[in-house]
Amino acid sequence: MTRLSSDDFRALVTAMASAVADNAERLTELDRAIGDGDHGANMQRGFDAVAADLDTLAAKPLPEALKAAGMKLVMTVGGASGPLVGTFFMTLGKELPEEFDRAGFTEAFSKAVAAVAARGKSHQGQKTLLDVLFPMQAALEDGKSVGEIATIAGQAAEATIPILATRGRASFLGERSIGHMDPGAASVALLASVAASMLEQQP
Amino acid sequence: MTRLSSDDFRALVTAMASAVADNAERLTELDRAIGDGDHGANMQRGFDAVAADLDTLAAKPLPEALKAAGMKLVMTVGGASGPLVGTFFMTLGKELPEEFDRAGFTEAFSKAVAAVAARGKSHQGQKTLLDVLFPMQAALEDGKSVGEIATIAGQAAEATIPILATRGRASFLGERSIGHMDPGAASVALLASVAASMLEQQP
Amino acid sequence: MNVGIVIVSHSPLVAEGAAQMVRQMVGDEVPLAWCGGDPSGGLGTSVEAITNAIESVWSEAGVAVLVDLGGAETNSEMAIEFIGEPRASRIVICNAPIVEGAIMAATEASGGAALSSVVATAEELSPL
Amino acid sequence: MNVGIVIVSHSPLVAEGAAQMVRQMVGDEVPLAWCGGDPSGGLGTSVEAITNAIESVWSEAGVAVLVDLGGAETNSEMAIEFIGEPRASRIVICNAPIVEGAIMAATEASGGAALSSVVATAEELSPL
Ligand SMILES: Nc1ncnc2c1ncn2[C@@H]1O[C@H](COP(=O)(O)OP(=O)(O)O)[C@@H](O)[C@H]1O
Ligand SMILES: Nc1ncnc2c1ncn2[C@@H]1O[C@H](COP(=O)(O)OP(=O)(O)O)[C@@H](O)[C@H]1O
Ligand SMILES: [Mg+2]
Ligand SMILES: [Mg+2]
Ligand SMILES: [Mg+2]
Ligand SMILES: [Mg+2]
Repeated sequence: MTRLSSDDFRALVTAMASAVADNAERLTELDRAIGDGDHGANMQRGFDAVAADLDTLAAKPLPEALKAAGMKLVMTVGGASGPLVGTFFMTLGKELPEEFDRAGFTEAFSKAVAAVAARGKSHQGQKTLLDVLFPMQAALEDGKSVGEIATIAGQAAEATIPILATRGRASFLGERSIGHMDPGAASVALLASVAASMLEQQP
Repeated sequence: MTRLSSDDFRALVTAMASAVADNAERLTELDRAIGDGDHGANMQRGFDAVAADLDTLAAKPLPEALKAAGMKLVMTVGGASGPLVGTFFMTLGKELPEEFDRAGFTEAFSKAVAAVAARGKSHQGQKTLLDVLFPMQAALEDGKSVGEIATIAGQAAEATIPILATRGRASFLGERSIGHMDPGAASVALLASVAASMLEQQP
Repeated sequence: MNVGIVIVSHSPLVAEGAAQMVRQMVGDEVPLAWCGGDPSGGLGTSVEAITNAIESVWSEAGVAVLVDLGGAETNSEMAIEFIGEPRASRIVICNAPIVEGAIMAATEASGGAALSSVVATAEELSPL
Repeated sequence: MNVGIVIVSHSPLVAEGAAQMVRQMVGDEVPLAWCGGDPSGGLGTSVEAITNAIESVWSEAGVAVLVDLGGAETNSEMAIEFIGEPRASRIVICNAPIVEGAIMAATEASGGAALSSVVATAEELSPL
């Protein structure tokens, strides 16, 4: 059984927020190519808001903390990615018991991915962040290690490059969306790698 | 044969502009009921602009003067009525010889009405200014007197009250457009009555 | 009480301008609110602003919401979920162009029409 | 040279806001102009302003014009007639929603598409 302490939660959110800030320009650049060039700024606004609220959040039990963090993202990101990434964390919080084993986590993760797909009215293969979330879910179900899952997430983000976008703004570009990495996919892969390095350090 | 002198043209335009100004509030009120409440202001802006240019206009031969006046209306009215009323005068100028008899005027008038219908992609019975222009054309063709034609125009404007609008903004209201006079029809009837009183005073 | 109208654009200018056009057509007969811009004022939408806009025009007859691009729609869906039942099921996002749809919806609403026909009128709009 | 885009709204705010959304999507790759407001600044359109807007983005590839309500369309038709041939037949008023249509048209234009496919892309838009 795992139990993410309040300090773990703090460290995780802090690491995610600083990774997003460090990569904001790259994420925005990706969005400039096939969107409206604000994805990095959107994500940074959202994670900065979560980080700013950390004292309040970390005082809650993990499920509540995750829900509140997701809600904060929904309220602050401002782009299409806000309700999607926010819904992911909100659902994870709703589904995750305070103490969980791998099976419990995998189940909560799957429900969170399904909620994101429902929120976006989208599915795998449309050049969106779901093209990273679904492979991560499969890797979890396959019993892959935390490090392997992060690697798979990175590869899945790369694999969005040749996809023709059929959802979100990139779909406006038709064929011209091919050849660029989806910014939302890049964000999710980034968050996965942050989570992985944290969890790998755990005993 | 009739020949409208430069002074006649001046007097006609001046009388039209002041009639429009005097009736602007009434026209706007009609438009408030089934449109956006600017028709009087639109027409007034247009006729004020024509009147302001009167020295230049009156120096031209009648056909050119009419064309220029129509053009001015197109450029200044700002509402859907601008290109319609403007096209009427522009076409009249294009079709009317410097000297004309009743048959010549009737022909030019008919062409002007047809041009308005083409410009508005509209026809009689849709609760627009065409519901006054077409009856005026018929009265001209029937050999009615100038005074009779003005009366017919006034009656035609009244007759737009029960019509269901199917063109212009009033059509947005569906059934609720019934029971109100069309503002553009009221304007045309007003201009007809001004023209009639002028022409009746002619020898 | 007439159906309320909410205009949600990525651009505050579009939302405000569309609201002015609506007001010019229907006067004060329809509860009307608009919002636009992300939480830091750039182009985007804000769930909080949408929630406030909907609540400010709340009518027992319901509320029709007009949105522009995808993010505005998803954020409006979130706002409606947060508002929750029993009001949520009387708030409908129209599948209609934002400016033209707002004017048609408001015109219909000003006649006292039910939410379903307000929405249908906006959605009927073939592209123009 | 890419197809130019002109946005003609009754409201200067709508026109400007839509132009900002277009710029955010396509950067400077597309000649873009907007106008809105009647000759005295109220809600309406001005043939002169439309003519100037079209001329300011004139491109040999043509110009796609997005309009909102009836008067904007008729006034744009007048402006195109005044501009006259040979340019007039390469200026097309799209039968599309003003905001959504402008973004779709500009996105297509930014890829170097021909006028006909820029217009078709805007017009394809089912309501939303
Ligand atoms: N309907 C959708 N389903 C899933 N993901 C989506 C959807 N729409 C957008 N996205 C994701 O959101 C990302 C864009 O986010 P962002 O730039 O913040 O929002 P916006 O497009 O509103 O500017 C895309 O790269 C894509 O991964
Ligand atoms: N397509 C059309 N065909 C003929 N007349 C029209 C058309 N559209 C509008 N009108 C006329 O224009 C009048 C409204 O003019 P106005 O209020 O100045 O313009 P707007 O509707 O743009 O505010 C209507 O009363 C109607 O007579
Ligand atoms: Mg973006
Ligand atoms: Mg955006
Ligand atoms: Mg009007
Ligand atoms: Mg008007």
